[in-house]
Amino acid sequence: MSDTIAPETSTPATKVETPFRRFASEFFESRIATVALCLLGLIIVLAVLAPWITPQNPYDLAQVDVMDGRLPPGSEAFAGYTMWLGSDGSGRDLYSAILYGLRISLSVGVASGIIALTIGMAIGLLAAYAGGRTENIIMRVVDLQLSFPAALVALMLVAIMGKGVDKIILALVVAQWAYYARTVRGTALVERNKEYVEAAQCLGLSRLRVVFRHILPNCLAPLIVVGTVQTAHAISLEATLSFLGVGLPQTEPSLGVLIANGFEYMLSGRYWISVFPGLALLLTVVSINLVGDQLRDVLNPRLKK
Amino acid sequence: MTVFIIRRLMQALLVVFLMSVIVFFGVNVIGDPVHMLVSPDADQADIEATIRRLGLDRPIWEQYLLFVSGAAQGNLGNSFIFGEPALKLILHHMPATLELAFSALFLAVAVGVPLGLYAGLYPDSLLSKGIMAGSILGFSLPTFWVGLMLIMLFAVELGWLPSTGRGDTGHILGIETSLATRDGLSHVLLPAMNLALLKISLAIRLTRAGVREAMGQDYVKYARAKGLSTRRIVFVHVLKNIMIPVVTVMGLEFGSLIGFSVVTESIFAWPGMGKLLIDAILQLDRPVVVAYLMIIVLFFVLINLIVDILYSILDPRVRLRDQGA
Amino acid sequence: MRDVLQVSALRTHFFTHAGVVKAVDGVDFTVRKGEVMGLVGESGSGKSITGFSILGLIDPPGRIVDGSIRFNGAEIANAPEPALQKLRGNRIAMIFQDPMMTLNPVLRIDTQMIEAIQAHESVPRQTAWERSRDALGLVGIPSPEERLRAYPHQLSGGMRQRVAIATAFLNRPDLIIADEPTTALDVTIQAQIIHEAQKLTRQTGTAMIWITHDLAVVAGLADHISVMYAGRIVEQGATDDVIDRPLHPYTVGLLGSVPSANKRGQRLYQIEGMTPNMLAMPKGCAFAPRCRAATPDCQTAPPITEVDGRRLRCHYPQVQGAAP
Amino acid sequence: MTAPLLEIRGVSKRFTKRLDVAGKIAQHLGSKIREETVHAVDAVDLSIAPGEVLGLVGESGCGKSTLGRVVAGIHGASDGQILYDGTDIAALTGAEKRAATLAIQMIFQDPFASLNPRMRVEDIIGEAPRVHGLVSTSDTSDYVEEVMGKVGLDPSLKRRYPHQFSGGQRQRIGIARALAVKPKFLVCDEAIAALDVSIQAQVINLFMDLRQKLGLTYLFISHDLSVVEHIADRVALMYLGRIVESAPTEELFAAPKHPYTKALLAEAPRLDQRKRDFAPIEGEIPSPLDPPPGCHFNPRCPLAREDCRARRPMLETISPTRAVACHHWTET
Amino acid sequence: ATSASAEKLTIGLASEPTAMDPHFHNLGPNNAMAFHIYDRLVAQDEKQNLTPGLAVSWQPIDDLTWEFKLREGVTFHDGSDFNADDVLCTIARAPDVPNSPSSFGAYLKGKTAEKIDDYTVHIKTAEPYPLMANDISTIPIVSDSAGCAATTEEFNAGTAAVGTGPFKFGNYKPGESITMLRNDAYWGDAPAWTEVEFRPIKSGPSRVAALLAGDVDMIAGVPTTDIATLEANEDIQLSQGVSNRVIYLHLDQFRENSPFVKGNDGAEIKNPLMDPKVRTAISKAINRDAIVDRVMEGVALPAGQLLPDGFFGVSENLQPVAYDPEGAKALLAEAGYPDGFQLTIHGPNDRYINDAKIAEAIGQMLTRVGIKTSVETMPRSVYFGRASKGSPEGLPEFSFILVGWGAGSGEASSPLKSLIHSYDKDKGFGSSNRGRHSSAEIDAVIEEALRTVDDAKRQELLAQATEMAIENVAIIPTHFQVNTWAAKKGLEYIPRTDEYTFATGVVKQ
Ligand SMILES: Nc1ncnc2c1ncn2[C@@H]1O[C@H](COP(=O)(O)OP(=O)(O)OP(=O)(O)O)[C@@H](O)[C@H]1O
Ligand SMILES: Nc1ncnc2c1ncn2[C@@H]1O[C@H](COP(=O)(O)OP(=O)(O)OP(=O)(O)O)[C@@H](O)[C@H]1O
Ligand SMILES: [Mg+2]
Ligand SMILES: [Mg+2]
Repeated sequence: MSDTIAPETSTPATKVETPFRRFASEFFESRIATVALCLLGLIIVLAVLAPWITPQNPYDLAQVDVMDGRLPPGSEAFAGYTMWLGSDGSGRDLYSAILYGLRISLSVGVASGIIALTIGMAIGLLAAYAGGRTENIIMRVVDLQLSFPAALVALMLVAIMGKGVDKIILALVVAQWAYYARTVRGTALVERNKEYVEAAQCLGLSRLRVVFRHILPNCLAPLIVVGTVQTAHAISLEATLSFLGVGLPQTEPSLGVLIANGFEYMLSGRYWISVFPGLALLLTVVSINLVGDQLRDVLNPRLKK
Repeated sequence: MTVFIIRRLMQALLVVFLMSVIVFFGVNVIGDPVHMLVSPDADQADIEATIRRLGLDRPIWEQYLLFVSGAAQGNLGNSFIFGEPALKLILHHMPATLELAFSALFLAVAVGVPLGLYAGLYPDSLLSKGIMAGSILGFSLPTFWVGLMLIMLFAVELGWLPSTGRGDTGHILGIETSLATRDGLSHVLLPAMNLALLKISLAIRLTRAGVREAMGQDYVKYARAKGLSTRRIVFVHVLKNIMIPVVTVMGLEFGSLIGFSVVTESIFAWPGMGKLLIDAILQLDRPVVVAYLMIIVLFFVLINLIVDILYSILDPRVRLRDQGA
Repeated sequence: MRDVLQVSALRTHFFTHAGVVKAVDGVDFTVRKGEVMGLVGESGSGKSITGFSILGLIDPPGRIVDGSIRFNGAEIANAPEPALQKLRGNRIAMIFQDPMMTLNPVLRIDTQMIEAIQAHESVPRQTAWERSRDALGLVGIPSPEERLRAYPHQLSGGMRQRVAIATAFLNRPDLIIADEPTTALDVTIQAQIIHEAQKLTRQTGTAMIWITHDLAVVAGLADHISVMYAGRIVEQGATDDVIDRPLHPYTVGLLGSVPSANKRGQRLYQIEGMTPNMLAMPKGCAFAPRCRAATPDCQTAPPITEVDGRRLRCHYPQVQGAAP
Repeated sequence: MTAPLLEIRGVSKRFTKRLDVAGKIAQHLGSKIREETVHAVDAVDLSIAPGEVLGLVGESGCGKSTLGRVVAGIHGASDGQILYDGTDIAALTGAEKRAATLAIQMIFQDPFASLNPRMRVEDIIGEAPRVHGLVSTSDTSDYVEEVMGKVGLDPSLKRRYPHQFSGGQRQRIGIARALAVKPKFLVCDEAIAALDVSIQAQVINLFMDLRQKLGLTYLFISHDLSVVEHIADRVALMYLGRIVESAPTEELFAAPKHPYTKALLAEAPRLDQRKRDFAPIEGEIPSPLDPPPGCHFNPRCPLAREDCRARRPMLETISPTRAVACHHWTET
Repeated sequence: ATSASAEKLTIGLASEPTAMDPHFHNLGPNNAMAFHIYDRLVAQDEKQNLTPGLAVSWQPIDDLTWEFKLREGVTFHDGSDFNADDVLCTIARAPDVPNSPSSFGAYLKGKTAEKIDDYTVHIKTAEPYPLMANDISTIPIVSDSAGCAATTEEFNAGTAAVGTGPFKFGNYKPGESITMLRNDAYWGDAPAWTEVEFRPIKSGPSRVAALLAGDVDMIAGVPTTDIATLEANEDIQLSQGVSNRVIYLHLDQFRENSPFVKGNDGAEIKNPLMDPKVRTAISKAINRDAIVDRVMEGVALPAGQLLPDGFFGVSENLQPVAYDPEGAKALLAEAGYPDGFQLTIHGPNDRYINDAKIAEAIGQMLTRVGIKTSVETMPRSVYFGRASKGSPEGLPEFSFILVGWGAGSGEASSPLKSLIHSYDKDKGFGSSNRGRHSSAEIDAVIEEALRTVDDAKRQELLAQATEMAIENVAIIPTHFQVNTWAAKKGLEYIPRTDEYTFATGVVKQ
């Protein structure tokens, strides 16, 4: 037979082009996104390394001294180190506080993002997979949730549950899972009707296998995009809640709490107390958003040639 | 269409019910309003009298049943703090919030759509890149921070606009609004701008994405092949298509404008529902919180309905009864 | 008869990140008044780009880099946009492949037809509307008044394509470029569309370029056929000549691979390999890697040769009738 | 005649869009809303002998794909039975059921959508045989290479992803995927429609080779008469969910009986017809939501009379090999 | 955007009144607002000294009866005359306004009023009661004809808001503004302003910005953070005055095992706060000057007792406890805690000036002497309920809390009675004694003071009780709040110890 059907000629591949490689090379086509990714990486590294690269543990009250309060950038603390970014009203070294705050903000954003993504994905897949009445009910709930602004939902929840990192994560999860559910369900519906799913059915593969091995991987792209954007959202939302006084506790400040604390100093000329944490928040959120934007462009099949 | 309205109404009922349960019991968990309310001089007997007066001595489920039976007659209870019917309080504060939200929405569309249109038509120009960078900033800057900056700049430094408050009101179509007077308008501008910032970014991105997609569509090429001018193509063929997502998304975002007005209202001392809500939450004024959420739910249902109808008007392909939602 | 369109040495290239895509790379043909020219080729061979080049509708990163397009004697390649705008839809009309995508979904049919008239003539709306209605009548649409009020999605694919044809004929153009107008349609509907188009060209004497990948369609419709491969026309001639006595090995192969030209149940003639990557075109004759008759000579680009009114780009024209 | 390998008995497939609670309430309130039912396949009988190629032809939306999917087990039938090797597939369970499922495979139209973009070719082809234990995990790789060889794909490309292949190659991957579970019966749904003319020929040849080599039986769905004419032994014509005529290929093309068949044959463009005048039949295929009463073809039929509007013509056997569903097929 | 008329005054308030009904919700902002429209029989000057209001004189005529002589010739805003009937109906209305979340009942309990003639009223109690005039000074008098039978809503609408005060009701837009017009027929000194508008601007920076932008003429509650800059601003005039509010710490003194006190290993330990040595150590560990200087930006006074100097009943012998970390450590060691223990300080974050920051600073200071302190602050909505009865048994939940107390009556019996006296539900004593300090001797002195009508004697008793309480470290006072008002150039506010903002207190320079 092979004499009648000549194998298709092929250009010998120097390296196998995996979807990941292809994706990476497309991603790095944009210079600004590359810079944003590097910046984000740097921010994450700084946050992770915070305990080792800061002069002060701002959560240890023994290391914080009100006598150091409100010092401008470059002042020397009682303990002897220099506060390059100044200190806040309670005597926290802002450089240390920002890095520790980043840890909290990022972990709040990422944790809520991951949990919401997991829950939303499971629910969205279930809806798309089950169809019929189950899908209907699930999607009604999702609609409901979406018709309520996330800020309001989170605000109510935190007000009810009280302060704390765990509570705020829970509130953000409740406020956000529906976005993921809708996204997954939307793409899963599209994927479900694609012929490769029918082919899998035809081949007698189990439904679970079809959903998890075939449909799910194809839903990940939009999920990741929504995930990055929502993570950035979560970080700003946490800041906003803290500003409204229902966010995280004063003594273990996230970036949002730092900004909110510094807010009252805005008119007094002590700009550094909220401007530096504000810049840190801005850089973080902007870089996440830029990365998310590029992900969207790269992962969105509609923009592909 | 009928089905559609029925569906929405059923949805509303369900949400209102669920919301009332969650909030009613939730607020109860937060804390005890009595200790916030009584004057510090009050002795134990006074405190107990207050508890009885507010009906808080009954079991919570009984309070809920009382609330439900009251609600069925349009009485959502009296505010603990203000002593007036919660519903009345909210309705009283609603126009201020609505005018703020509408102004913000208007700004978002009036500023965002043209910018997005430009950025979509000339994606490679420097200005477009600037617009897109600005829109990222708009997404990322915390509202409260921007709010104070606006006050600092426009009210304190430049002295062009008033810093806080609502200003004089006038009447448009019998509704009292500050949009009717010059003074009122000058007051509304800063907070509206603050509130609109995020939505402007959203409008820019939606519009740009829409334009970019539409410009690649066959129907645009076909319109060019018919010899139409670029103006007509952009302003009739493209704009009409991108208005579909813009109007629907912006319509739905109206809800979040109202939700987010909490922040703006507290910074600009804007006498709206958002401020009322946050105060009510902070002071455990349960009837107001519950009533606020009821009203908001109804509002959202209404907005959704309007958006859906608008959608079906803008997009002839959509007929309401076909829709799943 | 008068030449409506003369295209010579047309080159349209796309300057992409990955490299230059020579989508159209030296195309010559002539269309005379009242004549139908079939432009045949496989997907990606540059048919549509040729059509768009004539209308000046090539978007960046593409542009016409060389060659001339003379329409009614005037040069229009790279003509200024206002001049082209006057021609488009007026003297040269175009019909697109997918009727589902070409009509703007949010505008009513009447809007889309009337604007096509008013873009070129200042006539009152009413007159334009009447002309649109009459045009719809001409392409066999029942109750045209009603259809004018409809939105595109309310019409079937066949109906939409008729609307497109009616729109194309609105301004009595000299030339219509029909880019695979029936590919997306069913056999019976395809027949209807071809019928309407054929009828109208005959009535009006409009010249037409009918782009298709289906030789059988143009066999029954066109006066002349140009076969395109990888951005070039490889063979050109009167329909009967090209189909009955193909000279270029590619044309021969194409015809051989059409089932209806073969005996039932027999293996079809098969052109091995696939169409070349436009970014990495083989040197010389683009078809050489797939051609059974290819020799090292084919490393050089074959010149255009003219044999009895037929034009050909091949070093080794096939002997008439014989299968390669 | 040999016993059919596959028999379709009175198979119908309806798609119903149900009303939700709100819809029902509205209906009670007097709204004109109602459940919508598409009769995609309407009481179809067909049988296919082992080794036979049955061509199924019809216009867009007439239900070809739906029938193909029912046969391939992707959709359940609303009514009727599919008998494989004489037994009703629906009645089977366990290993027998699986065997029957694997024996019938489908080749899809869209070479892009029918391959999972996130799987390597070796997984696409090898997954099912491995999961079903047709080959051991360690042998899968060799097996995949073997199957790839069968369909003319270079086995060294097995670690690639679908997007790295051309349309023709992808279609071969799809065919290899089906062949990997050693099917007896292939449903080819417009399997070549999306391909270029020159590639079409390659794939048609591949189908014919496979048939010879593996003794496969095909249900070959296409809207392209010339392809069906070339490859099929027998042709069934479908119109709006119903079979209107079936006959051995030569007989059908030589002497079509049903007015619809005649129209189709007349209108199909052919290479040997030059400068012809196209004279089409009027009208378009009606919406399956709201099919015309009686004979579905009656609004477009030149022979239509009163009875065509009143009664559905049943598929009647007019010769040992032919059947037609028309009240007036005798009048030409 | 100041108004055209210089006679109009716009004031930015930090907190908003919740009603125009003077008897609805006994709450600072409400009272402040009410006193513009309504007069009291007895007024308080800016130092909370009692001065004649609608009563020209008051005195006890026997152990159980006080006689009030009313001012004649006073008319209400609606033109009706003021007389004893108005007083009687007010006293009947004030404790019992429907839906009122906190009534004036506490001030009127056990008092019966009697009309002697149109301008004489007797108020009787069952026991001798020296604070009669203080209590009566909290009650705004409404009109018999217009106000007594009216609902809160009618007051809010303005129809019932009829008083004898210096201003007439103008307009009430909740959340937005309250406008008042000058009462030209006022019996006392006519106010300088023809019109006053109050605007609630809760956010501190926004309030300051409004002043800087010229949208308001004066603001109350200047955030401490902005005082320095405003001081440097030539266009702004600041006024500061110490208030009657003491910020203090309550320590759990009634539980063997206090929930938020732990050993260094996190295990339960016997409550060290019961030990006066430990309490003294804590007091010594607190650097009051640092709090005043760093946290309060200098705008507060270190506190050594319950009210600042100059108030009735304060002790002249008490000074703020000096900062002495070494002494604190020594005391802790002496008490058996050489390595300290673990403690959580709880406090509100939206109630007092810089409350959360103070809690944090105290946490830092205690940690430095070995008491490893964690800080937990929360909105007052959550805080006060838990602090009062948040434990499972309905007792105060926390072990160590930061609270404040403003003496509404302007003298020392107020904090002594509520904070120091043993918790006694039946007698209504110790209602805010969340540490449940209990000492029979102090109780006896306080109760005696409350029965003593003779001012000199009473003052002595109150001072004595205060000294005993401080000696016992019943509570640990940290500082007295100092309130700051800021006005545009040319205006000045006369600061008040009761923290109220009165338009009548704004004077042109
Ligand atoms: N915007 C573009 N950028 C880069 N390459 C392009 C662009 N547009 C078209 N091409 C390339 O030009 C070549 C010719 O395209 P064209 O659309 O003319 O093909 P066609 O013959 O019409 O094919 P089909 O039958 O699929 O319509 C293709 O290889 C295509 O990849
Ligand atoms: N899952 C489904 N739900 C509802 N209706 C369906 C579904 N699948 C098919 N239909 C309807 O059934 C009818 C027949 O569809 P089918 O896909 O079988 O047609 P076809 O002959 O294959 O057409 P084509 O040539 O366009 O592929 C169509 O009207 C279609 O709209
Ligand atoms: Mg094309
Ligand atoms: Mg199909």
